[in-house]
Order: sequence, then C-alpha cells, then structure tokens
Amino acid sequence: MAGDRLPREVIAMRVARELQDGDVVNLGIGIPSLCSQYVPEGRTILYHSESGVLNYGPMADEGEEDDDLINASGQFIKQMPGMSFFHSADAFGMIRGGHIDVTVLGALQVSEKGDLSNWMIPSRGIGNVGGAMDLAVGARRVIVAMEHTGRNGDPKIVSRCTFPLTSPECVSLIVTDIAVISVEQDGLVLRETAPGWEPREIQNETEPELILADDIKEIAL
Amino acid sequence: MAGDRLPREVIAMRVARELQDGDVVNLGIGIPSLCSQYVPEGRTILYHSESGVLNYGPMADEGEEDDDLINASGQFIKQMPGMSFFHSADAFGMIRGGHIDVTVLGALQVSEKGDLSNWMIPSRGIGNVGGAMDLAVGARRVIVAMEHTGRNGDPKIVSRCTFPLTSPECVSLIVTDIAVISVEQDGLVLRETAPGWEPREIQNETEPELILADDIKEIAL
Amino acid sequence: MEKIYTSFNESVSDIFDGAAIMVSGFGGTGGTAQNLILALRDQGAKNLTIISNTAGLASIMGFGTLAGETPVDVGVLIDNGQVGKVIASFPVSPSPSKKNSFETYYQEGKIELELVPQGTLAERIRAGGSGIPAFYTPTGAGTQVSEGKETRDFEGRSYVLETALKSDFALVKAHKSDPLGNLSYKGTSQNFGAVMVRSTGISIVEVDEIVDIGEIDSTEIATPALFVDRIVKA
Amino acid sequence: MEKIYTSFNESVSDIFDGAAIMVSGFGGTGGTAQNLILALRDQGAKNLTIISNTAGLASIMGFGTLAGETPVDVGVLIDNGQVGKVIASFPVSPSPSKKNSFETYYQEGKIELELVPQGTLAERIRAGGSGIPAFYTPTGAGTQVSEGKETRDFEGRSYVLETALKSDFALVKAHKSDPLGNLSYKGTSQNFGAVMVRSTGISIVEVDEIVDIGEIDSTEIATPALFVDRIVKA
Repeated sequence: MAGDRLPREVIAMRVARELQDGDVVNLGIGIPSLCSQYVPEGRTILYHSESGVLNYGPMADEGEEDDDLINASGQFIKQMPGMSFFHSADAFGMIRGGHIDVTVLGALQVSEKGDLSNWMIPSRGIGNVGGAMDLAVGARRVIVAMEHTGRNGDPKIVSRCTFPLTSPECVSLIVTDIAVISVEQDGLVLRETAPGWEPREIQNETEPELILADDIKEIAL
Repeated sequence: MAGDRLPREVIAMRVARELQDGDVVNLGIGIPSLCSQYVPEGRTILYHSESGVLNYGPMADEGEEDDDLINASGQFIKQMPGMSFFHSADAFGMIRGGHIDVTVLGALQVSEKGDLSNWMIPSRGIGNVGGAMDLAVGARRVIVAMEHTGRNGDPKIVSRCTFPLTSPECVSLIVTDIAVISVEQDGLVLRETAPGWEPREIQNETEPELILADDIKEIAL
Repeated sequence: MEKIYTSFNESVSDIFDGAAIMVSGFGGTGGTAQNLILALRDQGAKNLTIISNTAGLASIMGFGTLAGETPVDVGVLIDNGQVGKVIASFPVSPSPSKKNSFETYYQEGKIELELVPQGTLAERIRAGGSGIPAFYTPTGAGTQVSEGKETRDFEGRSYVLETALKSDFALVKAHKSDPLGNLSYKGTSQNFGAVMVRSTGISIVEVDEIVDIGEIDSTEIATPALFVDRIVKA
Repeated sequence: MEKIYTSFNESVSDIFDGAAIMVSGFGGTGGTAQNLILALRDQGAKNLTIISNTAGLASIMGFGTLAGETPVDVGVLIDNGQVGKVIASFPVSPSPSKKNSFETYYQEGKIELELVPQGTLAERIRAGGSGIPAFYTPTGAGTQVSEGKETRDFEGRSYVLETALKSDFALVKAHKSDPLGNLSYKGTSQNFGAVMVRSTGISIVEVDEIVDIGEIDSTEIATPALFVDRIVKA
C-alpha cells in the first residue's frame, strides 16, 4: 500500500531546492508559483516575469495592491528595491535569449523524451499558449512541477504526448507528488520517491518504463 | 557666364525650408549638419541621431561639453528638456522602421534614378558605411545636400553611380550649390536654379539629361 | 504639431471598418487604455482585426484587476460584435466554465483567431516597427502553431519563420506624456503598448497626466516622442 | 552571487586567445570602457575578434573626445597587435591622411574586416541576445555589403538575410551599477553597450559608481541585472 501523495506546497519545496544562488527564475502559474516561498536561505534569486519585471519579491499586502504591478499570473506584487521593468519584446528577448536559468512550469503531459504539453486540452478546441512555448524553448533548464496523474488517475507522464505540444524535448526534471524524475538521454530516471512509495508503485502510475537510479532515495527537503 | 556658386550655408538654408513642423529629422555630417540653424520659425523639428538621442538642440557651449552627450558626427550637444536617449538597436529600429521623416545626407554621387553613393572612394579600398545605408533605406524622404560637382569638376550627378552604392533608388531631392533637382519616375527634374545660372549651364555640369520643370524658378530662401 | 486631443471620442473618430487595431495591456487593467476602448465601442467601427495579448480576460475574470474595479479590455469590443479577427496569445479564459464572448463567437464560427506565442507576438510587433519584415524564432518549432510555416535549421536547431505585424491604429495606455509625445509608464504597464506604438500607422495614447516638456526626466522616458501621434488625458 | 570585481586586470584575466570580444562605444570616449580596454591590452590575449562600431576613432582623431583627454578605444588593442579580425561599421578614419593602425594592418593583409552597416550591426547583436538566429533587413540590399548573402522579396521589396552576432566577452561602460548588476547610463552612452551585454557569454561592465540596491530608481535602470556578470568601478 503506497504512501500519501505530497501536498502542492511540498512539491514546491522540493523544486525550490533546485534553485541556486544567483539564478534568474521564471515561475509558471499554479504549483510553480509557490516555489519562491521555499528557497533555502542565503540564496539570492532574481525572479523574472513575462509581464515585464525582474527581481520581484513577495505578493503585495492587502490594501496595497497596484494594477501596474503584476506578475504573469495576474497577482499583485510588491515594489522592491532593485526591481526593473521592461516591455514585452525585451521580456521575451530575455527568455528566448537564454537569460533565464530556470523555469518551473505546470504540465498536462510530459513524454519520456521530455516533450511538454501544457497549453491545450484538445476537447476544448482552443487554448491559451501565452508565454509557455517561449519559456520551454528559451530557459536553460525547464522543471515541471505537477501532480503525477490526472484527476481521473490517467498518467501524465506518457510515452508520447497526445495533447498538443508546447515544445519537444525541453523538460529536464519532473517533480510530482510521488516522485522526482530526471529526463536523460536513455529515458526517464526515477531519482527520488515520496515517503512510503515503492518504485514499482510509481511505475504503475507512469506510462513509459522508468529507469531506477543507482542511488534512488526518499524525497528530502 | 554663370553666376556664383552658393556657399554651404545657403545650401543648408534651402534644405531647411523642406523641413516641416513636427518632422523627425536626421542630419548627416557636413553641409547637412548645418540645416538645423536655418529652420523657419514656428516649426518644431525633432532631431534624431544614431548616437542614441531624440530631440537634441544646439551644440554645447564651450567649456560645457560632455562626452556622454554627442551626436553621430561626434559633436557635443546640449542637454535639452524633452530629450530622450536609447541604445543603438532602438536608434536604428527607428530609422529602418520608417519613423524618421527626413534625412539629409551628403553624397559622392547620385544617379538619375536616385541611387546614392556616399560611403566609399574606390581608390582607398576601404570605407566607413556607418549609418548611411540604414538612413538611405529607412527614412521616408532622403534629401541630398552637396556641391554640384567634385573638386576636379567631375559631375556628381551621374547616369550611373561608379562608386559603391549606399542604396539604390532612395534619393528624392538634390540640393546643390547651383540647383534644386527632384528625382521623379521619368528622370531628374530641374526645379530651381541659383541666381545667374541658366538651365543649360547646370546641364553642362550634370551627366544625365535634366527635365526642365514647367515652373522652373530661382532658388529662394 | 499638435498631438494633444481633448476628447477620447475625437481621438478615435477616424478608425474605419476593417481596420487593424493593436490594443495594449498584458491581461489586467494596468497598461490597458480603458477609455480609448470605450470610445471605440461607442464609435462603432466594425469588422476590426484586434492584435492584443488576450481577447478579453480582465473583463470576464478580473485578472490583474483591483477589487471593486469594473475592468474594461478588448472583450468589450468583442462583446459588441465589432471584431472579425483576433491575433492573440491568450485568447480564452483559463477556466472553461467562465467563457469569454470571444470563445463563444469562435465556436459559432463568427470570429477568426490567429494564435501566436506571446514572445513571438511581441517580437512580430517589434519587427513591424523596426523595418524587419521577418525573422526566425525557436518558439513554436515542432508544435501546431508553426504548422504551414517555413522552418529552417541554424546550427542543428529548428526555427520558424515569422513575419512582422503592423496595424492601422494602436490604442495604448501610458502614465505621463509631455506635449511632444514622450511617454513614461508605471511598473509592469509597458508590456505590449511600448512596442505597439512603434508598429502602427497612428498611435493613440491614453495617459494619466500631461506634463510640461522637461518634467519627465530623460531617464524616465520609455517611449521617445517620435512614436506617438495622439495623446488624450484620462 | 558576487558580481563586483575590485580590479580591472582580474575582471579580464580569463579572456583567451582567439576570443570574440564585443566592445561598447559609438566612436568617442562616452560609453567606452577605457579601463577594461587597457586591462585587456596588458593582459595580452591574442588573435581576438573585435565586434565594435569603430576600429579606433577616438584614439586617432579625438572623435567625441573632450579637449585635453587622452582617449582610449579599441584602437589600442589593434595597435598592440592583439586583433585578428574586426566586425565594424566605421573601421577607418574619415580623413585618409590620418590613418588608424587598423587601416595600415588591413592594407598589409594582417587583419580581417567584416564591414556591417551600423543598424545591421546593432540588430545582429540584439538578435544574438534575444534568441533570434537570423532576420531580414532592407539595409544593404543591392550594395556590396550584401554580396554573397541570401536575399528575399517581401511585398515587392528586396531584403538581406543577416545572422545573429554573439561573443565570448563584452567590455561595456555604464554609469552606475548596484551589486545585483542593474545599470544606468548617462546621455548617449548606452549605444552598443546596452545591446552587447545581452549577447555575450560574459559581460564585464566598467562603471563610474557602484551604489546600494534601490539607489538606482527602477525607471533609471536601462539594463536589468540579469544581463550583467561582472562589475568593476573605474
């Protein structure tokens, strides 16, 4: 019998450990947006948003919101010293130009090759591409933070994406509520497991075959 | 016997009459740079320079020069209210993007089709292209201000440029020390003559055949 | 040279049926020319092509909008049946249960969509204002947004050829203007507007304040005056 | 994350033989990283490719230089025999009687030149920093600078395909920096430097002043910190 699934906050905590001192980081909507709260102390992270801001910090306090200070999720951010602003062409020049060290994105599907689908559910017939494709091709490292399976239990880590692609072969690390998996040349490598989860149980929730890391361990924060 | 040749200042005065209220204007080195002194009163002109400035005005007073305030000729300019600064990619985006209404350039040769050569003397084997090609293709109107002939008396208005081109078919008006000539679909049209100069005498200093305007007149300032 | 208009209605009066209109804003009310949009709604021009990041987001779900505000965005023009085509990166509501009118019209075949990744949208607009007719970008390569587009390899990687976007008019929001048209913006409100003013026939800018020449410091001017045709104070 | 270097020599110590180096400046001393250039001269790396607007102009004719100043520009590196190739728009002296050392070496076949129109140079550098591998431009079409290059018509006009420029290092001059690397510039000193910091492996910035975070106002920051790797105070 498998362990509990990790809450969204814990997924975000695990991802936050990946962010290094000095990194320029762009966080997507949802679980990714939580990561900034859990970065280990002593690390300076410069947060970038496609709304046209670098070095934003915490969300604005209630009553202090300003609609001229938003991140790409539409959340109100605080005025911070050393913050800078720019227009959309420059914001995306930074992304495509390789100036974002890490982006953390949500996903609908990730394939065993690291293909990412995160912008459209085919049944709706239309979707919001937003800045996801730019981030997926432009950031130096793409980390996916998501629940391991869909609401109906379908695997989201799949052999081949059936949803429209955001970008082929772009994801390097997948952090879910039951596992940490890296995308390697040979396939997907299971590196960490949530407490109480056996590799076999994680494999059951995953479509492509997982390679077990030699030093597989429990997710630590 | 032909009249006098107009001094450089008078060429600049005649060109200045072409600048309309609200025009964004980029002035090249030499005679063109003199034009700003002679703009008719009541016209607001926004001067642009590829050094990265819009709305610059007079040259700096002696002793007030600042090497962080130069125009594209390397002249020191004055700090002015409403002046703005930008980097080279934006400076040339403005030029190529059609945001410069008029550029006034010097020339080594102009052809009857309005081809311009102004960046290289072939005998030297090397030249400075600088911003000339961008201005020639990008400005909405290219005016050439120059002496009608070279120092050796060779025509500079030619049937076909023999010097390397700056841009084909870009010049719309040529103002010289003896004539004002417009470049039209059918060829070069002689519109104005310097005092004392007969059209025949101007033709003698010009390689391609000039079309005489119906309302040909004396250059007025 | 008079760029200042005293009325929003007058400033949009010559927008014609079938015009291509760029509309600034990221998604919320910040940087969105709400009064110009309302004036264009009242003016009534039809069959417009709208180039904008969204096709109505603040107006359906309050994205980036302060509590208690009644947000206005391009959704207002779509609601009003004035739009024939939208070029956008974020056209529909993130929540399928809160549909915007764009999505309804789209499903009914009443409105056309050109879906463009956000960075490609910004870069195509910048190109349109910078004399660049086309460029290659990695974004969208190998996905459905590049279907039918020319692709090309550079150093072993695949890129998509994208063309410049221009428009007849742009409705843009800035913070301050001087009478020459120099603009400053607040915070994240530059977004698409500061690029759209460059690539349009006529730029119409709604500002919070018109100040004397020299009152906006040179370092604060994010849009030099040559990009601005009309200024109206909110 | 420590970006501040205390010595010019240290900040350029890892520049290797054969490196491509972007050097800021329009032609005069304003916006030219004079101390970094001197440090690179002393460091002695050879066979460099220099990407710069000029190949030495202030140093031979005092272009844009205040009376009494001893100007330093890329000419110093060329004089010193460290440069194998120059990519520039304004490589020689406007006056043939006041030759720079670049022209002498060029005529002797000792140095290579890629002559690029100034706007194309700026745009190629911007492209290099913006993930755009190539773009079409009207500049140079039908002239010798486009010989051998691919051309293509868009709407009946001819355009040249130009590719992105990148470099290993950029030596850039700014006015102020904070410890994060946010930069402000004075007047016309942004020129190529503000674009070069985007398209280089390692950007090294000489500043007049290093101030605390927050002392450069957001609206004054022309180069956001993510483009800056090393900061040295003059």
